[in-house]
Amino acid sequence: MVPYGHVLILSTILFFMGAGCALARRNLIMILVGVEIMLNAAGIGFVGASLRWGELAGQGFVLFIMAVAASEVAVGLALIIFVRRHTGSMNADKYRLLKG
Amino acid sequence: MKAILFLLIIFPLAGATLNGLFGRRLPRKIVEIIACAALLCSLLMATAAIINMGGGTFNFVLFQWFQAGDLSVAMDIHYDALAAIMALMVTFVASIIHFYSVSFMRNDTDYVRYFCYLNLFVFSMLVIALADSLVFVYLGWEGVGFCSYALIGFWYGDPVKATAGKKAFIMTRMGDIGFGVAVAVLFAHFGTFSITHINPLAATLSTGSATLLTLLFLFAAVGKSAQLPLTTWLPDAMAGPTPVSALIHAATMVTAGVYLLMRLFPVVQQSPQGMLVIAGVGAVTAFYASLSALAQRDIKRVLAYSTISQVGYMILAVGVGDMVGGMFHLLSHAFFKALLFLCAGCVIQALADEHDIFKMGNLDRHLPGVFWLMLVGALCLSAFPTLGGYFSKDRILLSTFIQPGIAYKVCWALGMSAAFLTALYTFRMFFIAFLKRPDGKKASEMHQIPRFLVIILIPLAIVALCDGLLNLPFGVGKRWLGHFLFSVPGAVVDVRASTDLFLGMGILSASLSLSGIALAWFLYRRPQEAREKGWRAVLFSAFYLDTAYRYWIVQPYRWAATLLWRQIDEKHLDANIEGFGISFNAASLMMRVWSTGRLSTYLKAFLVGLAGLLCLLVGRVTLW
Amino acid sequence: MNGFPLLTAIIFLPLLGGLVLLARPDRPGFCRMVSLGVTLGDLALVVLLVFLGMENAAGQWFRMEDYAWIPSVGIRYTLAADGVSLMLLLLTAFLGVLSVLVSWKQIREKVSSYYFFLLFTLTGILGVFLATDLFLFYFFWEIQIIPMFFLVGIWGHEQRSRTAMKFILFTMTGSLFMLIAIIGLYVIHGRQTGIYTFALPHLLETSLSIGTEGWLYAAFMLSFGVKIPMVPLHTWLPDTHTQAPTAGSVILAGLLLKTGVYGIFRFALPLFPLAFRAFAPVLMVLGLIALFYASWIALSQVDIKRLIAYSSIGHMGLVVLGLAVLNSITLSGSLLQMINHGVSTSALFILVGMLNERIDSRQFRDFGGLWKKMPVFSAFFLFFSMAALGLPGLNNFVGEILILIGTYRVHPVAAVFGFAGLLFGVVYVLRMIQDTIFGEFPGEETTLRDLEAREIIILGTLALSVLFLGLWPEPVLNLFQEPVNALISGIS
Amino acid sequence: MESTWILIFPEIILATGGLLILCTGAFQEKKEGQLIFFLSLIFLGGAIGASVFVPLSGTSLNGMLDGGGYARLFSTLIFCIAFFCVLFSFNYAKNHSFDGDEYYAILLFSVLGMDLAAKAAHWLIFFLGLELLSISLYILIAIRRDDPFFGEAGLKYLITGAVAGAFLVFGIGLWYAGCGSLSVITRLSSGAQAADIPIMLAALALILVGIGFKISMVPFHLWTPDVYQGSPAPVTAFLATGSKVAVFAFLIRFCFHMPDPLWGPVQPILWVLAFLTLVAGTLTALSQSQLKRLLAYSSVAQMGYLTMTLLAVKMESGLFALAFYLMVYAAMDLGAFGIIASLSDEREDRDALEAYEGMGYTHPWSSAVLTFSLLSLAGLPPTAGFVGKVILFKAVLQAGAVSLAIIAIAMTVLSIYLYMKVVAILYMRPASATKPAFQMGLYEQMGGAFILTFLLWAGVASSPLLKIIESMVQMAN
Repeated sequence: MVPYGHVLILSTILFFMGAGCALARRNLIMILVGVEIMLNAAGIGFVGASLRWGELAGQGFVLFIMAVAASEVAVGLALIIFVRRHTGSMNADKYRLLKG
Repeated sequence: MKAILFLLIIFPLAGATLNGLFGRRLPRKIVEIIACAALLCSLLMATAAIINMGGGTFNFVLFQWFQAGDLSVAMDIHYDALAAIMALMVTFVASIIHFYSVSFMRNDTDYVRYFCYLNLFVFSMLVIALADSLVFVYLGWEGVGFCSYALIGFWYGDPVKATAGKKAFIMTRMGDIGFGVAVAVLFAHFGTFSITHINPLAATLSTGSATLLTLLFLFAAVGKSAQLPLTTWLPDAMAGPTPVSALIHAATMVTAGVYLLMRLFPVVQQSPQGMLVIAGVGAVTAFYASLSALAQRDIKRVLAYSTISQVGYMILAVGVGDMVGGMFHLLSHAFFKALLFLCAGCVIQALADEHDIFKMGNLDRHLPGVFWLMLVGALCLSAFPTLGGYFSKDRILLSTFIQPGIAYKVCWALGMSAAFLTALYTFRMFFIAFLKRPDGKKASEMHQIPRFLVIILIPLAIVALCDGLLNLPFGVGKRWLGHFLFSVPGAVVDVRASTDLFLGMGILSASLSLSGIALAWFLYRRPQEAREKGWRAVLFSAFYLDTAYRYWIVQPYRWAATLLWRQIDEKHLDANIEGFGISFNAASLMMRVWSTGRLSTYLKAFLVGLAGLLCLLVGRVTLW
Repeated sequence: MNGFPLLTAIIFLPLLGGLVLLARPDRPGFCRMVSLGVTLGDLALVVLLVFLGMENAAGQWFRMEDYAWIPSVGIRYTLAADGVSLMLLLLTAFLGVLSVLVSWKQIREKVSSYYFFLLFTLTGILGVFLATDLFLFYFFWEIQIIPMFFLVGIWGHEQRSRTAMKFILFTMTGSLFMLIAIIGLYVIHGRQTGIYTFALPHLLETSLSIGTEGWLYAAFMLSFGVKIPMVPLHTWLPDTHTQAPTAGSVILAGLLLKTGVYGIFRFALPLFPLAFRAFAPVLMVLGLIALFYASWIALSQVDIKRLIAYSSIGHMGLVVLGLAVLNSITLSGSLLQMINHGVSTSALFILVGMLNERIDSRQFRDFGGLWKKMPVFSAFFLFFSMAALGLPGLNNFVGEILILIGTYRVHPVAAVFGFAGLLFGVVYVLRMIQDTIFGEFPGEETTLRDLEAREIIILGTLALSVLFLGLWPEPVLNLFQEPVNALISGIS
Repeated sequence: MESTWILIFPEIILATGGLLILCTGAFQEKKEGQLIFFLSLIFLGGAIGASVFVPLSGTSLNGMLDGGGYARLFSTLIFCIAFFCVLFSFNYAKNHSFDGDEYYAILLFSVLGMDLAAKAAHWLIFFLGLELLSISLYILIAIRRDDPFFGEAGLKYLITGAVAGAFLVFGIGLWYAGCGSLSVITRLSSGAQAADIPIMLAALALILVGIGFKISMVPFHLWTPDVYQGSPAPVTAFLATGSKVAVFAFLIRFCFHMPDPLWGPVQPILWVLAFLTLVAGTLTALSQSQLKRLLAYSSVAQMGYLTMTLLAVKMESGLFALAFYLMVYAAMDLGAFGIIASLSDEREDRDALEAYEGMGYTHPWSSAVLTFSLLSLAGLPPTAGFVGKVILFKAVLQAGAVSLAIIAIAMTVLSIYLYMKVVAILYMRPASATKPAFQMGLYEQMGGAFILTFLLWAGVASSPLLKIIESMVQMAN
């Protein structure tokens, strides 16, 4: 079976890819996508860890992560639509009324 | 006796307080009566005290003033022969001047303030005369200083006069630094301020500290008595009303310095060097001032310089250890100089505030009474033989001469020439002001002055003429003063000098004064026009001493004050501190750069933060 | 020990009065009367306390009140009065009455809140003079600043809000570092003994390493030094005085400055004797510098209030000198001089305030020749100026002579400089007199009304106290004797 | 078994309350806020009562929740905060027409989330609570339909929050991988070897990013001013106080139970974070010209003080100081933002400092509350902030972080300038008639009065409160 270290490495790589996506992209949707990837990477980490310790808590945690991610995205998309109606832009950095 | 002395001091104070508090509501007459009565009463008390005690000493404590740790100061009286005479002189002259003032100030509306100050002055002067604790003396010392300040600047409307007062106060106060330090030294040595305790212990002083003390007290005296180098305030002090000049700046206050030195004579005695310095200061001042008096035009300034030089003689007397002579001269000088000033006052009022002797003339006919009185004063001042001034000055010079050492001989020479000059400038003033001159005053230009102004001077004149009897070297009442003062520590009744030296000295100084008068007659009999060129200018400005002070001390002081304020305090201290505060605002603006409002920045901050944390952890772990 | 809480009553009576005022903002007359009544009542209480103190003078402390306040942190509400605090209380209550009277006509808008802040400040100051629990002390120490901030900032002159900010920043900077020091001391003491307390008697037992003691001492002195103020921390004072309303200046010069000296005397000195001795020369030099520097600068001022402000910096320099020399004579001298300076300088500020009500200016160029127009005013002015320059028989003289003579014993040179410094004082005072009441009035020929009864009463009482302190300071000095001896025996 | 149900009684009340409000809203014909407003007040009151009276216990629900007194303090505090937020919301919500059921319901749900996060003894509960509060806050922030900033604040909070959340989750994952237990309060299990320490440290860093974002530690604070400024004042108040208290409560527990091999390396991190937060927060606030931004940065600075105190978390005095100061902080910020809410009109919040000139005379009472909140923030007596700061510095010095304490004091001086500037604007400027404002409504008056009293009472007579906290602290360990 796969040693735990590999799983960890995989999830880390995946996490930072997601983080890169979230941090580098300006498009709001893509940022959300990046966040999803990060969350899933965390999920993989949890699954691996729960295999390592031979208990189910971690896998349970993953289910909650999915649920939360879903609801977060729901609210997020709603908000994005709302703001887009006003400014007509998906570019995250266009929203600069508040600064200083 | 307690009661007498207490009343003696308290009467003038009471007068001052009464007038000060209620004077403005009282009618003029009452105010004047209060003022004069206060003086008369204390004159009464002074006489009573003398009759009661003679030359004996008497101490008592008025009340405990303050005390902290082992320092304790009381308001207490040390009455001895010296004090007795001083008190008597002060009250006598002061009461005459009070009466004089009543009619002199008849047209001044601010009489309440005037009499209030005058009474207050007499009170402080009596404190100096009688006080035992030096701190109490200091009270009187500063009190007279304040009163002279207030009275010199009495006509405050004129900034020149006000400034003169300020100058007098500051310069005398400069001397008081010496007084203060001296008091501190004495306390450090003896743990007490009382003269009665200090004088017996004076012998225990080391020469060094005795010299220090002597010089400090000398400095104090120099300030009060307008000796070199602090002479310059006295001529300006003539800005005050003439009676004030007579009382404060001729008869009493300026002699306070001398009196202080006499009071502490046992301490002074301990240091020969100190005494030499004292003598030197006295002699030089006497000479310097009489020179400066030669070229003055303002009648009062002439008298002022002569006062300086006469006080110089007294200081000299102390320096040569002849306290009796000094006191003798102090007394006679007090009388005749008061007389001279008061006469000058009459002249000035008669000529509508004219001070310049070259603008006078012809007064012998217009003011005959004043003429004769003035003549008496002038004769006394120029030490005309058989007059008090002659005997006192003669004695001082004699006891200077018999002192060993070349330095004293120099002092003596200076004193002698000063005596000659005195006669010269006195009669210069007298002749120029009073003798007939074509361009002199016409009778039409004269103003009427009340007769009382002249009459009140007569007793003074009599005393001035007769005060020689106080200490005649021979005949009736021989050395009366000396014997009276005998009980005072350090007093020498008789000058130890061989008879022929004695006679020679007498004849010499007599001839000097006579020749001075003669020269004056020769030079100034005829009408003069004022000349102020060359040496006269130098003398007129008293060797530019005042100017030098103004350029080298006053101006730099003012300039430095502004510099400190504008440059240091505001531009550097304040500005830097505030600048430091403001710099935070700049920092704040810099910090605001980070909150760009861009989401990307915020997200990147996460990554940066994470990286930072990880680095910290790695660092910490590798160390640990 | 805790009978009727007289001290507490003394402290909080003004505050209560102030709260009453807030209820009736619409009736200025009422507010004036109430605050006058309250301050008079407070004065009465203090006098009562003085008599009690006189009679049962058992040891240093006449009276103590001690309650648990925040036990979980070891904070107690401890008030104690000894001779020194007694005199300062008297001064505070006295000047409190006067500052109410002074503002009678000067303050016309927002009267109720004005008097509220005035009384609030008094409460703070009274507390400072009574607290012996360090936390409580610090509490009052900051309390007194805040109402002052409002007094200056709302009722001040042209640049009020800026100046108020400067004032609060300077004072706070100092005091916050003192706060850290206090807590540090508390923690150290707690570590050593296991008892966590702010009570002064306990903290006195703390044994400190010399380094720590130095730092703590420095923090304390920073706070007190700003308050006194010592050069070079003084730059806030002239501005604040210039901008503050008259009563503000009175409280500032008469009382706030004193809290600094009191703090040194009560806390910094006994807590850190070693550090104090070690840095005493520095303190001495600073005091002398202040004396010369401030007196010198004062000469060149064009604004009379600024001149007086600088003059009080100079006077406080002398007081600091007395503290630094640290023998029984100079200590009594310094304490007495505090009282003296409080009385005479407040009197001068009050006079200037009265002048300001008549001639709307503080500049010398608008003054002069006042003796012709306002003889009574000028007489008082001359009198208090003479007191300020230390004329014997008036109050300042006694303090100065005590300090300097006491100093000469230990440090002759310092004493000589001190005597010389007095001369600098004379110069600017005479200049002030000449430019104000002598000479000719520069403005057009207007008639200025002379002092009215209220003002004469104010100045008269001040004049009487000046004379009293000058001619018979004995009782006051007796009050100081016990605490001073206790302090000296405590630190040696 | 039923004892455990009793333990989560407050949570149950809140959950049912939220649902109930939604239903009432659904069945109400015309949106009429009064009833719903009162309902939410009642439920919050009930929650407060419950959390006061429910008996204390150790960790309950097999190690999910911390039923101990220390946790209970915070949840009670959170309920109170919510209560006042509702009070302050009423008029504001009416004026901006979001006084429907959704607002109050979501508010209750977010309170539930905060409460869970504060009590969580298990990472799962914490995660859920955190997400619950965040998601409801996303909505609350963007709830104004006439939002002058078009939901920008909400968007920013959402995106940053989501990313931070992701960091947190991954961190939790690593933590779990490291120590094999999702419980926060268990010591390092025997199963973990030293080899796992690096993993756990990495996890720690990630978790700190996630938590640091919520309590806006520097450098994760950049969102704070924008969101505070952009969101409706009552929500800002809620956000600034409730979420911070909740997350901080959890952070305290986390640090308190942190195993020593980790606590060692964590201290310098906390030191640096506290330093950065203090300095950056105070400095940046100095030059702000808008009150809400200014207060935002000041709250960052306040978090700095608290973070600094975390260094003493292993000591009773530390726990004590943290609890008390969090209460005081909540009161102060509630007061400030609440007053802003009560002074704001239909168009936009009263934000520019100029708009407050002379308010001391036109609106004496609101300015009084604001002033006292500011004085308390500056830590001046006789307010609660002063006592709070003293206790806090005491703890820090006991922990031996002298240098940090001195820096903090220096920053306090600056902050005094900051707050006094606002006070000066309130009282030392002529009243500017440009922006007429409402007088306070009844409910705001009640809230304001209570906060004012609390600030003063805790400033001079706080010993009863402190006694309670002390006892709770002793129970905590």
